[in-house]
Amino acid sequence: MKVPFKRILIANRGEIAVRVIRACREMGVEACVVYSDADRLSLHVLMADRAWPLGDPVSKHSYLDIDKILHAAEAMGCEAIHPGYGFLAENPEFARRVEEAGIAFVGPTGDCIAALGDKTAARQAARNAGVPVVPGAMTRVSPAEAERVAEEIGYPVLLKAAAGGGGKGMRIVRGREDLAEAFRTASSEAGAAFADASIYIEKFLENPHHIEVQVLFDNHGHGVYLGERECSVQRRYQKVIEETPSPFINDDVRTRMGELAVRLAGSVGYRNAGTVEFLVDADRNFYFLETNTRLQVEHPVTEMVTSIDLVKEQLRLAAGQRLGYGQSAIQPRGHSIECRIYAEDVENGFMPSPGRIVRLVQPSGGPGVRRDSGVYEGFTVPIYYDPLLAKLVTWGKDRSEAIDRMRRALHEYHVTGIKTTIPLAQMVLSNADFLAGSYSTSLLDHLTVRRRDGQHMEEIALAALAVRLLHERLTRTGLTTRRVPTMSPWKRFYRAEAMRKR
Amino acid sequence: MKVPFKRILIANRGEIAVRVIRACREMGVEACVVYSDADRLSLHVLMADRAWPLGDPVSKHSYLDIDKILHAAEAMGCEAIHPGYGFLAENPEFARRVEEAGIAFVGPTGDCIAALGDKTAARQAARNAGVPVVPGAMTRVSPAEAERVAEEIGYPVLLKAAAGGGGKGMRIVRGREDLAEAFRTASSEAGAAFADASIYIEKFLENPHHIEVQVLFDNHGHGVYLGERECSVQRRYQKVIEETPSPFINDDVRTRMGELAVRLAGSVGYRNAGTVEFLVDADRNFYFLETNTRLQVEHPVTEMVTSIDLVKEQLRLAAGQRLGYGQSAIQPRGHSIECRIYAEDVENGFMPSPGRIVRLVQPSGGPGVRRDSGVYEGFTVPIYYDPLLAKLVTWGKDRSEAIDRMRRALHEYHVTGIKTTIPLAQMVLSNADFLAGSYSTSLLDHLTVRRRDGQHMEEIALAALAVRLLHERLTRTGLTTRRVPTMSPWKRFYRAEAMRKR
Amino acid sequence: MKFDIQHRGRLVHLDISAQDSVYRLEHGGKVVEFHCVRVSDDTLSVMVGDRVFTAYVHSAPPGYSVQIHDLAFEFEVLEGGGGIMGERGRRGHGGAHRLSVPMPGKVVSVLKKVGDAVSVGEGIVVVEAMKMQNEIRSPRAGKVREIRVVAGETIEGGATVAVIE
Amino acid sequence: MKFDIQHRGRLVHLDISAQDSVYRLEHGGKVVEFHCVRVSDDTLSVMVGDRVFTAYVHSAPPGYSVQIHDLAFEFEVLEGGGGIMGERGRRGHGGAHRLSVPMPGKVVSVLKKVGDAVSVGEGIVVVEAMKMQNEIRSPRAGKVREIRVVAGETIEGGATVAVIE
Repeated sequence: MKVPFKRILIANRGEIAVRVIRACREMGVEACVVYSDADRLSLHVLMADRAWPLGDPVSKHSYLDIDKILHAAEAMGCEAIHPGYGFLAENPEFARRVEEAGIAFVGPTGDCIAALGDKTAARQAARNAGVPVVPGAMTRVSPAEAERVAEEIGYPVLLKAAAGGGGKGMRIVRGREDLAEAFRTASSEAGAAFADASIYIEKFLENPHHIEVQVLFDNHGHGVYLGERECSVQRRYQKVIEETPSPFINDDVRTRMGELAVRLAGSVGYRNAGTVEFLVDADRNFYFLETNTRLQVEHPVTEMVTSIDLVKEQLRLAAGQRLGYGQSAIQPRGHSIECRIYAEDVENGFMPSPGRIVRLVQPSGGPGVRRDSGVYEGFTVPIYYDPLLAKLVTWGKDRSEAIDRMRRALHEYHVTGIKTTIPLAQMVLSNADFLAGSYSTSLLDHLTVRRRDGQHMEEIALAALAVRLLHERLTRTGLTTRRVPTMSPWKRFYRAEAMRKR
Repeated sequence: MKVPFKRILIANRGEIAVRVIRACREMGVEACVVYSDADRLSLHVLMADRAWPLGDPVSKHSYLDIDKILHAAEAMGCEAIHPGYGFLAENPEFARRVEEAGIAFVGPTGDCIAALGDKTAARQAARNAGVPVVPGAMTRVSPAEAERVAEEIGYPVLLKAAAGGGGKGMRIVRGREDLAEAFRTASSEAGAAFADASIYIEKFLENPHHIEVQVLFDNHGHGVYLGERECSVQRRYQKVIEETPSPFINDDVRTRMGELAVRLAGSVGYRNAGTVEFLVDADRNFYFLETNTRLQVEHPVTEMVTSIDLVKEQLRLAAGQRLGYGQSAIQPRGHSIECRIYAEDVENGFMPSPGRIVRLVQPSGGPGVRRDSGVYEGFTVPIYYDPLLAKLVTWGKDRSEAIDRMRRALHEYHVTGIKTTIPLAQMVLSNADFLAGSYSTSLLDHLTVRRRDGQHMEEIALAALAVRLLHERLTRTGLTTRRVPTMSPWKRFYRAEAMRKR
Repeated sequence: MKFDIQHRGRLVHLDISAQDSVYRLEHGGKVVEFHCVRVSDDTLSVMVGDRVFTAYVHSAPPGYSVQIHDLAFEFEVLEGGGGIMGERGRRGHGGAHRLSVPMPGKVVSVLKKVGDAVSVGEGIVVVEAMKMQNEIRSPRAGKVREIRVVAGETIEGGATVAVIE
Repeated sequence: MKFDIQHRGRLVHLDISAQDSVYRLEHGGKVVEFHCVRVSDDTLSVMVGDRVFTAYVHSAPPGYSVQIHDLAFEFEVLEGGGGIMGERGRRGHGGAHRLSVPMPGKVVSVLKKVGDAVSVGEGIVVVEAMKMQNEIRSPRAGKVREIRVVAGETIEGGATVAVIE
């Protein structure tokens, strides 16, 4: 494969920065990163070829500071910038200024991001392309307008940050009495998260499916879709588990969604990788939700079944290379599932859990298991950024094998020092509705997660605790705990026989 | 998938035992293992559901002791025994006694192992099935007979352990003067390794390719082949790197090899997974070499391209289930490469390097990377067993992507405390002949490996060393090395500017 | 050697003895003999009969957290263990309860002031960490005796933000 | 602070000073300023300008081994460093050379006896480890002064098997 760039900047951090670094290594591209004072020891810095300091850990003054990022790119002599997801990935001004600086932006043009990144404009574009949309206001609304529109389309309604994503600045409102307060909190959250407090309102569909289509376009107008991703396992609008193909839709819906997604993207001159998100109701009617004009967190499941490395394609296309294949070349194979592992305390209201990772035993191999992690044992997860630590992805020749492998991989996963959402993933992977493939975005609504605490295991836990306490006591009292030898034969025999008698 | 057994015994250790444990987890089968006193802390024990002690670390008195293994299987209530590779995997008596004990043996019948495991009988079977064989004696030979046969077929000749494999007890002899001594050493090595000193002689082909075909048979006579594996990257007859498909043979040869392999296996009533090895000369003529009546070390590359989990298939078939698909269902996709990582010192004549693994940074993810490891950080690699630590496997949509990913993964691989063959793998992965796909078993013959020692990097190494020495000195002299803060802004700026001026 | 453990409010008396790496544990009348070796600082391999368990024992003041497979157990050590200080530390003076934050973060706002009455589950302060705003709620009804943080302040995990009496 | 290092027979003088985590190293007239922080006990992250390197510094008596990417460097520390004892230790008394095994294993056979003359590369003992028999060869010509092992004996890595003079 022809090297697209000599050197690029990855304007991000965490697992996605690591993911892009790996793609660079495979292509012979030098990987440069930026880092805040809180990230000097982050994995993306340790793995990069070059790194540039941004100072202040607060995103606004580091990863969201366009001037600092551009300065870093120029100082290191980067020919392109990959924005990852989040931060400046969907900021039209950033894309424009990158291109103005004569640097290739790995993503669509600023104008295209503006057109699709703004949900209102995006809905208009979708309509024009013949994609069904959810009823709602097509503009940023004031509290007063919101109330009017709500009456018009009827409650329940959904308030969303116009600039948003990831559930921040979102509120469901089931009646007029709650609207004002919901609007206030949503707007302030939006302002904090996206430096844009404007709010947008639409009809709220009960228990819809959240299904998205991956598209890939070159700079010459050629595009394909790479199948869908079922993203309905969510809590607070935050995706937790994704899979492809969706167990809910059939090939007919699949094809129509894909073709409409490509038509929509083509109609706005889209380029590079993008995602069109749909809400799908119980009757499999789908409505345009929004477009993500960048790489998705959950892109690996698509890579697993299509055999296409989306990040390498992104770089290749950003260099102006042609797609080089058509829709018929996309032949998904098997099934893939992703579990997002967040630093959150599932037993304590999903309270964030930053801090030092004391012990990290990550699923370490075997067939069909992929890990995209941004952390390592001994690393201190900073308080400033998203709680996503890693993504665990499995592949199977069918859905049940992908599930078997995910359960096996989760069984091998151990983290101490901070709390993670591994227990949530384990619970979903043994949830009857999930196993049956019949679930919607309401799956987690009434789910309270707690680490299972098997009575039969309590004795083992007590045994381990007692050994630990014994050795600590011995150490404290100055008695040395000599390294314990392996069992003497008679004890082994005793054990063996004792056990046989059970 | 229907659970084939409630509980099985894995009569092995190291990475292959871990591999089988993972398959058991995915199928809901309880995984029981055995362990010698040297393996109490081995990964296969830590990951198992149940474990049974075998005592004496010496293989002859533990992993090769049929009575102890059977006792363990019965004591733990196992319904089947998976032998892995090596140890008792190809011992006909073991297979027979397992079946006599009413336990399913995951592999062919003892008679079949006897017929194929003995190279002499195997050659006869191959002939009968119409598979071309290398000229040589069809029987175990005495030194005198060896000399006679050598005259007959002409030097160079190859001496091999009749019970052997893995290069142990093998010698090339180029002239009569060397025959006696070579026979003596080969025979004693064979005796030590396989408890069978008998030797077998054949014509030695110069620089052949070593290519093998994977077959899978159920207990009802139905079988398929799962493509070939190119295993020509060897040193001292020990495979180092394998790949599939072979860059050397074409589809015509591929198909003929596969069909002959299936015919041979079928003709001897083969069942379960097996491998037929061929030597292929420069003109792509292939000769039967031997049959391995068990899972191969390098089975993962076949799994990567065929999407078939060979170990799960082994268990399913051992339970008497039908194959359930025909040859047309086997559609390999993409390319896969495996690097074996041994505990050997490549700069010191591949001297074994057991001991404690101080730091272990294993390639930790991204697309197309699979790891099958039997060790972990802090583990002490025992002196008693094979030096294979782990297998690093990559998949790519084509050979060049598989190579790119292997290079990337090797770049992420770091082991301190013991020496490994990672530098050898890195060297092969940048060897022009290997990259061109034009190599034979002679590739490594004239290769002297040493860690590259880039002058440009020496300064960095000195810098790291100096910091380490400084802090050790400070510690020794009682001065505390306070945790170092991140750089102050002016320094960061200084650094930035200083760097730009280069 | 004897230890008193609290698990889910239940008191458990442990009596453990060792010979080489074989241990004998008495707890609540029951006895279990097992083989145990150290995998790493906080990881133990426990064998009972032929069953194998890997236990991750992590100090989580005022006690310990033990993870086995996908199960987690939280134990408090009432005497002899290392957790005792933490245990004392958490109990305020008299009937007072110290409200602490489970994680480090930045105080966004303080919702109550000294003297305010609070009911169970009522928010006292809002702490932001990882872009999420989290209300720290009172586990009991009472009166705010102290507020120990101010808005804008960055605090460590485990820090006391208020005292409820 | 000053250190003398030997690398591939070359002597290198190091002079290092630190301010916070910025270090200044002088070696052979050259000067390099770099940023360095500790990732773990034996892992350092080094930045020179904007270039990032992860260095694994592993104590390998009589010196240190430093791994960076796929490169490995072996250094001997001549004074001040931790390796000095090992260094002295290896040098036998007088012109004698202690022949040691790089890895633990079992002595299969002893090929020479005290007083035998040996040439460069000649085998002295055969040690089996991991199913492979390895001849431990003399790096120099000379005479066997001592044989310190017997066949059948299990030995540690680094153990001296013979002294050649």
